[in-house]
Amino acid sequence: MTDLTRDIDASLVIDLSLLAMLLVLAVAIARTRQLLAAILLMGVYSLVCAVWFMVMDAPDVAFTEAVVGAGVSTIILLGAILLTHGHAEKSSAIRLLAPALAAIAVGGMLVYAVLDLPAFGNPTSPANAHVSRTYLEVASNEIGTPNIVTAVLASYRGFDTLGEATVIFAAAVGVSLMLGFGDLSAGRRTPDSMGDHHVVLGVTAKLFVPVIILFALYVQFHGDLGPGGGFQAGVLLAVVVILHALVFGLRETMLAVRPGFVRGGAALGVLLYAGVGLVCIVNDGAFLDYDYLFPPEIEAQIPPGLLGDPDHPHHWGQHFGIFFIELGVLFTVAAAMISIFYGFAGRAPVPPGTEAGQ
Amino acid sequence: MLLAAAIGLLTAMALMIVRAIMGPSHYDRILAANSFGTKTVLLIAVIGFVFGRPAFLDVGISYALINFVATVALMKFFRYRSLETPLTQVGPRGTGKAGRG
Amino acid sequence: MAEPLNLIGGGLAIAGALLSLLGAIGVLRFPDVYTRIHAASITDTGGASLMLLGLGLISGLSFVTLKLAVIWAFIMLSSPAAAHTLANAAFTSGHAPWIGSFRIMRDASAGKQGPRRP
Amino acid sequence: MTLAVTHLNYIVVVALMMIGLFIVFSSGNFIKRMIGLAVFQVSTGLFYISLAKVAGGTAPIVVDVTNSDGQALAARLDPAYVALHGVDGVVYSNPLPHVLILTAIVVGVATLAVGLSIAVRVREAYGTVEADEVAQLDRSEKAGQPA
Repeated sequence: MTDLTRDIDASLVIDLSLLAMLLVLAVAIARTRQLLAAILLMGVYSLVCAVWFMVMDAPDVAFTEAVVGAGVSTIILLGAILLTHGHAEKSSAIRLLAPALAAIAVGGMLVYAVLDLPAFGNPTSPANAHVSRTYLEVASNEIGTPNIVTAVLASYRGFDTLGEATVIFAAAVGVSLMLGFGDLSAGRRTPDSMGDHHVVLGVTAKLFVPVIILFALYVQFHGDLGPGGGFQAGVLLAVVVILHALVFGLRETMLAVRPGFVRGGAALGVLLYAGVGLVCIVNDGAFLDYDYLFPPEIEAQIPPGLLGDPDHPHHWGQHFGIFFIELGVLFTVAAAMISIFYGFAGRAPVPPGTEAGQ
Repeated sequence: MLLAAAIGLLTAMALMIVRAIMGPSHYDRILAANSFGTKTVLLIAVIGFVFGRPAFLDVGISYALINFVATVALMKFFRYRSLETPLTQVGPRGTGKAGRG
Repeated sequence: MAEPLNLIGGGLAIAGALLSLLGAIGVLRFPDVYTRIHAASITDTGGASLMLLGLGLISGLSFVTLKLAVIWAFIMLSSPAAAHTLANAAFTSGHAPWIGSFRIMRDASAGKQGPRRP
Repeated sequence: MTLAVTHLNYIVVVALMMIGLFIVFSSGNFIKRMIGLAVFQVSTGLFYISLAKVAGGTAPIVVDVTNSDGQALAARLDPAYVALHGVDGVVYSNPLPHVLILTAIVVGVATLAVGLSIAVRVREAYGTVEADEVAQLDRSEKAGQPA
């Protein structure tokens, strides 16, 4: 055991203290009945998770968790609370006892099962041995991107990712159908800002909006080389729109980024992704097999020294395939998140006692 | 040395969690969450150096941006009970661009 | 990468962590929202500056230094703005500051001046 | 004792999952249930990533092993392994669970939004988001009484 954990000693301290924080936070979320506090603690929870992902050598996942968990999901939950009620009723004793027993029983069985797993960090465990080992061996030769997570996400498992993008698109459509697209009509009463005028916030937000867009583009196009990619950049772009709406009012934002434009963007992203696959089929390859993205006569015309080292073999099909499908993911994710935000923020709250069914 | 700095930051984060759970007012909680976020950015930077991969600072940059947005959203929620209220006018007062639509 | 530069950088990082720790103790111990905001925002920016400077010394001049500078700029912009907004929102929503044993604000609020107590 | 140390990560993650499950079952409030579901989901992600960690490895982004900085990052591959597979380099953590969880997080927030919008519509129709009160309203409607 000692020689196995020797190498993770430095991170073990950080690992364990983060896990302790997570336990405390989870118990606090379970105990509080104020939903606002629960949402806030949930944001902190996913933040701690993000740091923990960093410690576990997963910077891409940490990136996603930091932008999604702490940013978008907090804001969507706040929007839901606005449209409902901020306080949970006290559960009866039987409602607390039965789930507690069930959770302890399931947890006991899971712990019993987990103890049979290979030790933490074991390089020869089945999860780390077969196909993952192969990806690590062949990815830099076959795909040519240093970030193996991007290579697996976009190329080896491109079909899987197409499914994920479609699910996100479908979820955005569902939210829009249930909550509407946000109301732009002129006669709409906007809530009172109580005469407050936050100059400092306005100036800071004005500085932040272009910088976040620039950073999102960096994350998008640097995703081959470092942590990042379409998912993270898409969420960052959505966060820009959300920041603009928060500070300058939803109406201004919806005039700048129109809901119809957003809906079109979401559909365009999925179409772009699937279209890349279809082009590969047309050029005698399999669906999403980027090696067939360009016919050989076009690939021969690309100068060999275009991307640095002329001796190193470049996989132009793979490069451009990953580029385009990441672009599709960017469009879909950004537009879906913006659409969801418009749905929640633009719906007028129903005052208590005037519900439709009563 | 960097490990010692990381442990110091972790202790500070633990204290912030105590404040975020205790409250008492919602403003205390937002404050604790915001300050926790700043410390997390620093911790991510330090971890990058401890593990020898400082190129992963991108995560810290993105979190420094997100933290601000989340704090504004929470503050706006507690203060105005609305996500769509403008906090500041875009144009000069009274002659804003609101009539454009 | 010179050895003394690493030592100075590590020392600065530890100093920044200590400052953050002090701020956290302040947030935990101070009596009301405004004093806590004061403790948190000053130590956040100060601790971040020290720590990022220390990391910059360790990394030497490279692309990483630029990223550290960007993080520093964002924290220096966003942390004071967030603290200001928070204090503003707390004050306008009626949190009276804690003034020790003088009770000036409470007397004033009896005369319909200043914010009402929550 | 040894088992407790090498499997501590897994055990804590299971505990976190069960807390999420407990929130989902014990609370009658739909929004609180969605928060519990989010806790459960993130904890599942923790479990996957925990499985993907390889002792002595580094993040699966290729490092340059031709210079000393790159070599110091992580353990080198076993010479026997290198001879067998013809690849050289350092040990990386497993990238496959990273891919799965990365997409799962974004899909998770999208489905969270769908669940929350259902809760919003329930509130608009029934005036409450408590499961007990909704069930009671349904029963009284079926019995023909005004709610």
